[in-house]
Amino acid sequence: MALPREGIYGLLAEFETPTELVIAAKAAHDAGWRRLDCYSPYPLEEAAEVIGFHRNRVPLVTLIGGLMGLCAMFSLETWISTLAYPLNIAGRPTYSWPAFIVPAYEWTILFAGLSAAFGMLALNGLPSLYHPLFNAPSFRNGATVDKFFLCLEATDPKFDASEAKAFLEGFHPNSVVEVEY
Amino acid sequence: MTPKTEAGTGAMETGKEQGLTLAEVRRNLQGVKGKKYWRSIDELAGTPEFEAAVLREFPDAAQEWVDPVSRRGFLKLMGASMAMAGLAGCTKQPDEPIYPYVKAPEDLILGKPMYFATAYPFASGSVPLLVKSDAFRPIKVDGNPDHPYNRGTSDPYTQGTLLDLYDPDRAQETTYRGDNREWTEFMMTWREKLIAAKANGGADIAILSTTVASPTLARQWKEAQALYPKAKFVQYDPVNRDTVRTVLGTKDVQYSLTGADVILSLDADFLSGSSFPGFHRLTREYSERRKLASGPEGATMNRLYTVESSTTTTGLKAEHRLALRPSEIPAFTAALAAALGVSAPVPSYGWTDAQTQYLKAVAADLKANAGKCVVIAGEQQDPSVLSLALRINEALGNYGKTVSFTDAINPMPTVQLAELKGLVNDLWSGKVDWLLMLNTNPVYDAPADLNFVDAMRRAKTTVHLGKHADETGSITDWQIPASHYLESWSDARSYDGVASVVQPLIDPLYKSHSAHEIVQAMLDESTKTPYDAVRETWQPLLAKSTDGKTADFEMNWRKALHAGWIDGSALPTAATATVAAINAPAPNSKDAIEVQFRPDPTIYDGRFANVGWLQELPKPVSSLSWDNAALMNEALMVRSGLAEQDIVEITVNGRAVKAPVLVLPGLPDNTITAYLGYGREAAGRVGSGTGYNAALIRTSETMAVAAGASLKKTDGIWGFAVTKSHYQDHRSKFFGGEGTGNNSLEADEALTRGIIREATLGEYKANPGFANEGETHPKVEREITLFPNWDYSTGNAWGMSIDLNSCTGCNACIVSCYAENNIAVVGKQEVRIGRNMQWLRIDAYFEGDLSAPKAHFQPMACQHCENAPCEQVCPVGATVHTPEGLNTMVYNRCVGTRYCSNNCPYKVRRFNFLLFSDYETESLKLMRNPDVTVRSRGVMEKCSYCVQRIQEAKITADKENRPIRDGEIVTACEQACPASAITFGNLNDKGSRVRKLHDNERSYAVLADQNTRPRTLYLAAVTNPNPALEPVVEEHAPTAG
Amino acid sequence: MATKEFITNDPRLDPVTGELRVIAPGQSFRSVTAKIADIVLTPHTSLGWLLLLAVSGSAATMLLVAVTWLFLKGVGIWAITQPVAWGFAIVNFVWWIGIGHAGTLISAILLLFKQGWRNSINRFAEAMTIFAVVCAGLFPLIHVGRPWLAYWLFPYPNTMNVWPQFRSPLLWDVFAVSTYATISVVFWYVGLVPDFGTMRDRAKSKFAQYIYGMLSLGWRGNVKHWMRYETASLLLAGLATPLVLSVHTVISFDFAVAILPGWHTTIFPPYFVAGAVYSGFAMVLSLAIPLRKVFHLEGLVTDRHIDNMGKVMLATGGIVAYGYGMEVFMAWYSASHWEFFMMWNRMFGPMGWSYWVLISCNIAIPLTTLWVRKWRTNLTFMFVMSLIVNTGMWFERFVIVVTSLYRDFLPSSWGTYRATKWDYMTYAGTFGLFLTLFLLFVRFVPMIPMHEIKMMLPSAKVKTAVEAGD
Amino acid sequence: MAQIFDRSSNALARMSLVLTGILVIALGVTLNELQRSPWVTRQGQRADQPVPFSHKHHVQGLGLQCQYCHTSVEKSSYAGIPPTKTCMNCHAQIWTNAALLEPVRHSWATGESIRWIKVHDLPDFVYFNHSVHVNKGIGCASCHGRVDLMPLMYEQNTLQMEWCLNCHRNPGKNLRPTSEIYNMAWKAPTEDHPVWCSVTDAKTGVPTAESVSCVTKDPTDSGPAMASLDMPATPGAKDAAPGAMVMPASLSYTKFTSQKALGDFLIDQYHIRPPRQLASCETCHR
Repeated sequence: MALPREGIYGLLAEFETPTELVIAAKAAHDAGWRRLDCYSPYPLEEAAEVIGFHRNRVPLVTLIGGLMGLCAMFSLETWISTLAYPLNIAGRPTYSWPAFIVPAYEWTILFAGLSAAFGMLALNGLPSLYHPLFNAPSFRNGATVDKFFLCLEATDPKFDASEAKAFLEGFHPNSVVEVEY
Repeated sequence: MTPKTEAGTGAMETGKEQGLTLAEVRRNLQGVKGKKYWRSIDELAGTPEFEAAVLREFPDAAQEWVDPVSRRGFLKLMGASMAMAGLAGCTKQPDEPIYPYVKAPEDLILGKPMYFATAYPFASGSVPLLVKSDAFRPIKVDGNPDHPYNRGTSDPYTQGTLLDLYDPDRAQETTYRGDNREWTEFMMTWREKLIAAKANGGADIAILSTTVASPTLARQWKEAQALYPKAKFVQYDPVNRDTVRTVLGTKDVQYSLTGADVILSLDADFLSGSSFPGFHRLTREYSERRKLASGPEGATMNRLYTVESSTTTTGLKAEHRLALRPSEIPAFTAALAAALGVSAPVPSYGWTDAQTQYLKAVAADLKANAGKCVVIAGEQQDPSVLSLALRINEALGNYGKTVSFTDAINPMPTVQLAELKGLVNDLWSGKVDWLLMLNTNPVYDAPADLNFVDAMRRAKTTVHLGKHADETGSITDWQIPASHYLESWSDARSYDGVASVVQPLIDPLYKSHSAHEIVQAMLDESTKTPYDAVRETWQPLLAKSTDGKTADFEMNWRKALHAGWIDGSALPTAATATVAAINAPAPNSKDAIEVQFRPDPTIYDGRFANVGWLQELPKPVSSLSWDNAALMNEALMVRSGLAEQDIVEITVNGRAVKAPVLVLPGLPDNTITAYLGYGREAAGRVGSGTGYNAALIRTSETMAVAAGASLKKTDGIWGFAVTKSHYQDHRSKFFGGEGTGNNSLEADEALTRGIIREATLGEYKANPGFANEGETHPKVEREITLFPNWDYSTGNAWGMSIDLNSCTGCNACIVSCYAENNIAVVGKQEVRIGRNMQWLRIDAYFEGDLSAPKAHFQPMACQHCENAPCEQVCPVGATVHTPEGLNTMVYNRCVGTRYCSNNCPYKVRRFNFLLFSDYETESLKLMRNPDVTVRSRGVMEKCSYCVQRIQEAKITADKENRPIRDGEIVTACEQACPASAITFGNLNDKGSRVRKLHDNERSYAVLADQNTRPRTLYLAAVTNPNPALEPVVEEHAPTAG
Repeated sequence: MATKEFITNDPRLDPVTGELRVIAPGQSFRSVTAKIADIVLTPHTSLGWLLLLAVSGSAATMLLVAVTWLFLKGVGIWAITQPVAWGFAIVNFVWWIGIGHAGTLISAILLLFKQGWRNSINRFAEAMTIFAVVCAGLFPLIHVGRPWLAYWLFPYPNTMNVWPQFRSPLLWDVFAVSTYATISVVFWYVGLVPDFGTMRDRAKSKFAQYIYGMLSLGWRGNVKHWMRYETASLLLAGLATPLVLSVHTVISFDFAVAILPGWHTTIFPPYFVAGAVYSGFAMVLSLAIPLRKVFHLEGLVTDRHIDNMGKVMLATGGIVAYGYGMEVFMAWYSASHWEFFMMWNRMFGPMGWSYWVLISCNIAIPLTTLWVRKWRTNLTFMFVMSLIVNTGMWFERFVIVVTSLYRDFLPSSWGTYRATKWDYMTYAGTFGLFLTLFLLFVRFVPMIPMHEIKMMLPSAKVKTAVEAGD
Repeated sequence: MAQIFDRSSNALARMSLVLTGILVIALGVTLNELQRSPWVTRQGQRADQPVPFSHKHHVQGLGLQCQYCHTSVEKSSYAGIPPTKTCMNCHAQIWTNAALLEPVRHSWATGESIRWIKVHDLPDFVYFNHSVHVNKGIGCASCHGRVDLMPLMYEQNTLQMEWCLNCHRNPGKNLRPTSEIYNMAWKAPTEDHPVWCSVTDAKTGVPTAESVSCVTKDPTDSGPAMASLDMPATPGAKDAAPGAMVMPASLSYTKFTSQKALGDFLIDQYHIRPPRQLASCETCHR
């Protein structure tokens, strides 16, 4: 096992059901814990809510991306057809905006889509192939399958190993383990 | 040219051959031995058995198997593709060498073409030419604009002779029994023979030649005859003018249509057959009377009646056409003659009412226009027709007005068939020891009953002088390559009797020689060159000036060369001539099937069989390319239990030939038209194995028509290459069209859609604007537009006008376009699936009952639409509009999506589906027009209005700071057209001819309702029917029996 | 009450709604995970899979051969000619793209409509989309005369100073299809990330752990991540919906923008899209039914899915039928000779047969039978039906492309069209390519989204009592 | 149990993402540069010619006129590569046995062409016409560079389409009086080196040069130096064509101190076609 760098990362409690997790998380948050995180095998909105995570910035990123795509393509088309090499195509005006709509439209979607996906990953700080939590065998076995975890992190000013352990055990988790760095 | 070539390197090449010296040309050509390409008859692509097998087993594979293109090497294609990729501009080109001259020729400016006057010697009269030469390589053959006879126009054959010159299959070495020999060796043996023969006056020497067109050759022979009184000189062509000889002896008849208000053609195809004497002038004069330049008021037109046994454009252009079986025509003529007061016996015959009515009307019309009419007789008819026709003309007082006579333009006028028979008898009787055959191919085309091959074998030594080691040349002892007329000196007379000097434009590509040299060898100055011989012939004439005093020969000679004809060489003309009175034979019984033999409209008697352009050229009326067929009307086909593409065995007086069946609308019943010139076995890579050889059933008795044929269906299918949608879709009625149910859907559609617009003279006068009125005649409406119209009002605005009234569908324009624009020949199998590359095509629509149709011919090329549908859909902008209104196709930008072709309503775009252009054959590279890119595989192409000529003119004009003059730019098609139906010019120039024509109320745009705004407009046709003759409506719907 | 009894005798039905169940009862988080993940993680590869791979692989090789020959010889080896300059290549292109559409529709539109039943089929529907687009995208590329210059269709700075021509629908295709491909892949992958996490954690072999670990980007199920993830998925779905509608619209422009009778018609966009979905769902069925049998997924891909897809086909088929009807009606009502002749020729012309094949396969057979739920839930019937509809939809494109071209404006240039062996080889080859990719997919990627299935299990709900709890 | 990935992998993963991005961009830039690079265009490369012919020596040193060798440049699309004869005109007398000239003598003796390597090699589908350019005021040097300073001939410009368009879209900036076409040292007019031009009578139908005459020395000074295109200037004295004398002294000259002004003037005088036409496809492609 890798030597601890800065002591422990946090305390990890494993629960059997989402309900238990949400109860514990809510209590922890009410008790003033701020540096804490919940882990579940599928989206668990309630958990996020109770630890005070309400809205994210993915939509904004997407919007910006989309607008960029729109402007980029439409101005490119206009520049090409009217300035770069204006040609008489079938007697149509050089600035044939109706025809330009389609590619611009497609690029709007392209850019928006890419920003949504990559924005989400970036905001989630992914990829992070290594994470202290993976040191906890229980986490490795259950987090993405059928178990629910609450982690009180050591960086929280309130953090004290023994207190925290006691606090968590108050919710009858399957287990509480220290997670090293 | 055909794409079938040996594998080689596939480097990109644009025909830019600047600075290539003749030495190099020869070097390039070395090792290309004609024989190498020969194939045994079995593996010929076209033989029925092979075709049948292919089609029966794997139809879709047919093209894979037979398509010449697909036989090419694998790597080469890669090479070519990569080369093209190289031209994409993103990879580097290989090093290109420059070979400058060592000593530059004085008069040569590389990049500037030179023009030389010469003439194409042809049996029915030579065609005066002005040939374009680039770096001393002839690259375009056109009529001589200054010559009074053809005024710069030409015809398919003449245009084709260019490719004939560069034909890679030409014989290249003198051979003796297959081994290469030197020409000098031959001359030695020949001289020896002559010396030996001196004693007996050359009794055992016989020369068989094609019709002699050269006065010089005639003179040479005359002198030789003096030395060898007993030697024989025989002329024979399978298509000859024996009728004229029989009727007029040593005279020729000349017609003038300028003053003819009424024209009656008796089986005379003078509008499409370039083989008809005087074709160029007759067509011009005919069309001049149909231009209606003066507008509707007091408009006058000539009127054409055609009585014919085949279906030709002359017949279909006629106001009133009567289809008679070949043997009925003499009798009809006799009846007509009688009606016009010519005393000649009339064979009794049961004419139908319609025929009698027709006869009456024609007779009346001719009488009414006595002296202002002309009766023209066909030369492939019974002599009586010509005899009677001339007598009718005399009776009508046309002599000296529309009909006149000259001495025969061929210097040695003879009845060829008789002479040939004589020669064959001599051969059988062993009289002939040496037989020399000059530019002729009797083994292939002599009448079958003479059995010429065996007769020929009786001669001890046989010599063949020919451009190809053809059927004859491949079995004679000596085969000597003959020089092309662009390679050697000679002379000839055109239809109007004026002589031209045939001057060469290039040194012989191979070790070839001309007939002059062989005959000259019989004389004392045995090695006198043709050049000197020709000069000698004209010495007397040119050495004295017009007023008879002596003049500087050299100066006059140069003048003659420069002008293209020899002043004062015209033959004396006479108003009358003694006409042999020949009586018309009685027609055959109506149920006797008659087979008539005609020169092929594209390859004549087979001498152009290896000219790819002409092979691929769709024949007028039938649109059939690459083959001939047993052409018959549908009734006969159905009665005989046949279907199109079936192979039928035609048996007539004991001889049989297998021929594929094709329906030709308008043929008389029980009549089969067989074109000569096909079924060649040793024509070369292109001509061999196309069609069937009609000469096999053509005997000396039945040169024109053989009666009493019987038809037997044999198994096998022959895939025809008919270049346009086949007109046999009878369901026009089903769709709600006109007629009896025997109409062509295509034609009915063409009329409904206003593609063809026509009126009679009366209707036109009553309503001059008919062409743009009515539901089916939509007109361009410029104000109807979603976006502002593009402004073309400044600078040049190119446009074209095509006069449907003048166009006779003779195809000259198409071949001219081939030569000018380096168009590829794709081969029969590709044509069959519709991939022919002609930029210009002539659409033929058959109106009314297909058994007695009326036809409309419409030259169709890129219309250069101002709102071009093709441009809008090209994703890479490879086809765009220029400020001057051209719809340009930028080949090197084209990626080949073919979307433009789909969106072109006129379907005038052509796509290189495979590598059609020939990049290997050296001789063909010399022929290409250096100003036009040779298109490679995967590229779209189309008519460019000859943009290279436009650019040339623009540069010249710009350098001289002047606007381009009207008529300064002449497109290739316009240049060739004998009827001057095509006019090109600047629409912004108020005074230009094209502008005037566009303003003419008869001008209309095809598919105007599509609002494509074509720059090419058509002048609606106006016909001048005889009110007395209501259109003959007969029910010919086929009935099985 | 009738339904009650019905429920008792029929376990497939949901006791509450009386609807067919989306997921059969008795599934737990772990069982679901095991069921799906183990198909992939099992070390032993079934013989059938290998055999299928061999077959499809060889078909794909045939495609390779055909395309190689094509590049060597030129598009002339196909039947295309004048006037029919577009043939199989474009027909197949449109057809394959159409196939793809159902995938996006299921994953995107049904997601927006919160259609739970989509969850078990959307993953392989999307996979199908991507592979179909791969096959489709191949054709525009190889059908051009000079494929080595195909990159000229993209706007990039070059020494020629020339650019693509943006008025051409073909260029619109370039952007539509490339965007469609990209977005589909991204959407698909984003959906896979959490499942890759699961795979990583369940994988035994170090190698598998490593690969799936990489692909999962270190996903650890943080609820905050999940929130952003959900938003992104919704946004992607929201974007994919207009995209999928636009793609076939743009493709229909290839024809609608041209002036050719039979192409130049405003009804194309809607009925192309409908047709696309129609054939797409047919294809999903052709894949889902065998898959569910082979991998015993009856619990996850239930009759409810088959039934619903049948309904969608019925609806879209109806729209398509309307489209055909309108074409005929307009041909008569417009009183335009062009339209009238085109329609007449399409029905009774030399190639009329193809029109009647299309009518029977797309309208006559399916739209009369799909009304019956009994048949809609009959696997064999639905499987056959899906094949019929796919055939019909292929012929629809054939009719549009070929029978409009071969007899257009000038009667003189009317022609005909006869496909060559190379046409058939290329078409058949794309099936090989498609199947090969699909087989690899089912072997190495969880074909059903586990986290979405889990969300639907009863145990996934957070008990409401909690809210009150202290 | 150890993690699948160790700590460093996070950094690695993110870095590799960034790297990929950078690589893609780098590749694009490289290709873009490559298509214009001398490796593709052969710009500035000295081909390995059979004879190391020095334009510098012959033009600058001996003052040979361009047309002496490139005879057809004014008449034809093709400027013309001199035949061996042209070389021998002088080299029959001088340097008669220089080793360098062996190929020339060999060619002369055997009648085989000297095999030069094309230095200015346009793609075959481009139809360039020398005559119209020199007749309309585009000097040799404008495209071929200072040939008189090139010991070995090389390609000064890329000859790529963008380069052609560069001028066809704005011809003014390269126009010069036709009398200065062959002047290698010609410089665009400036304040201190102005150009004076006069129009005799702008009539059409006469070659471009005839109506305009330009001088580089102030014509009010004695003996204005002029030349006009249609008179072949003799080697060395490019500004002293005999024709200059007969010009009426009473010409009203306009003074030009910038290429812009001169260009506009000449465009007008030489009737240069508008850019829309010059940049149209059919101008170069057929």
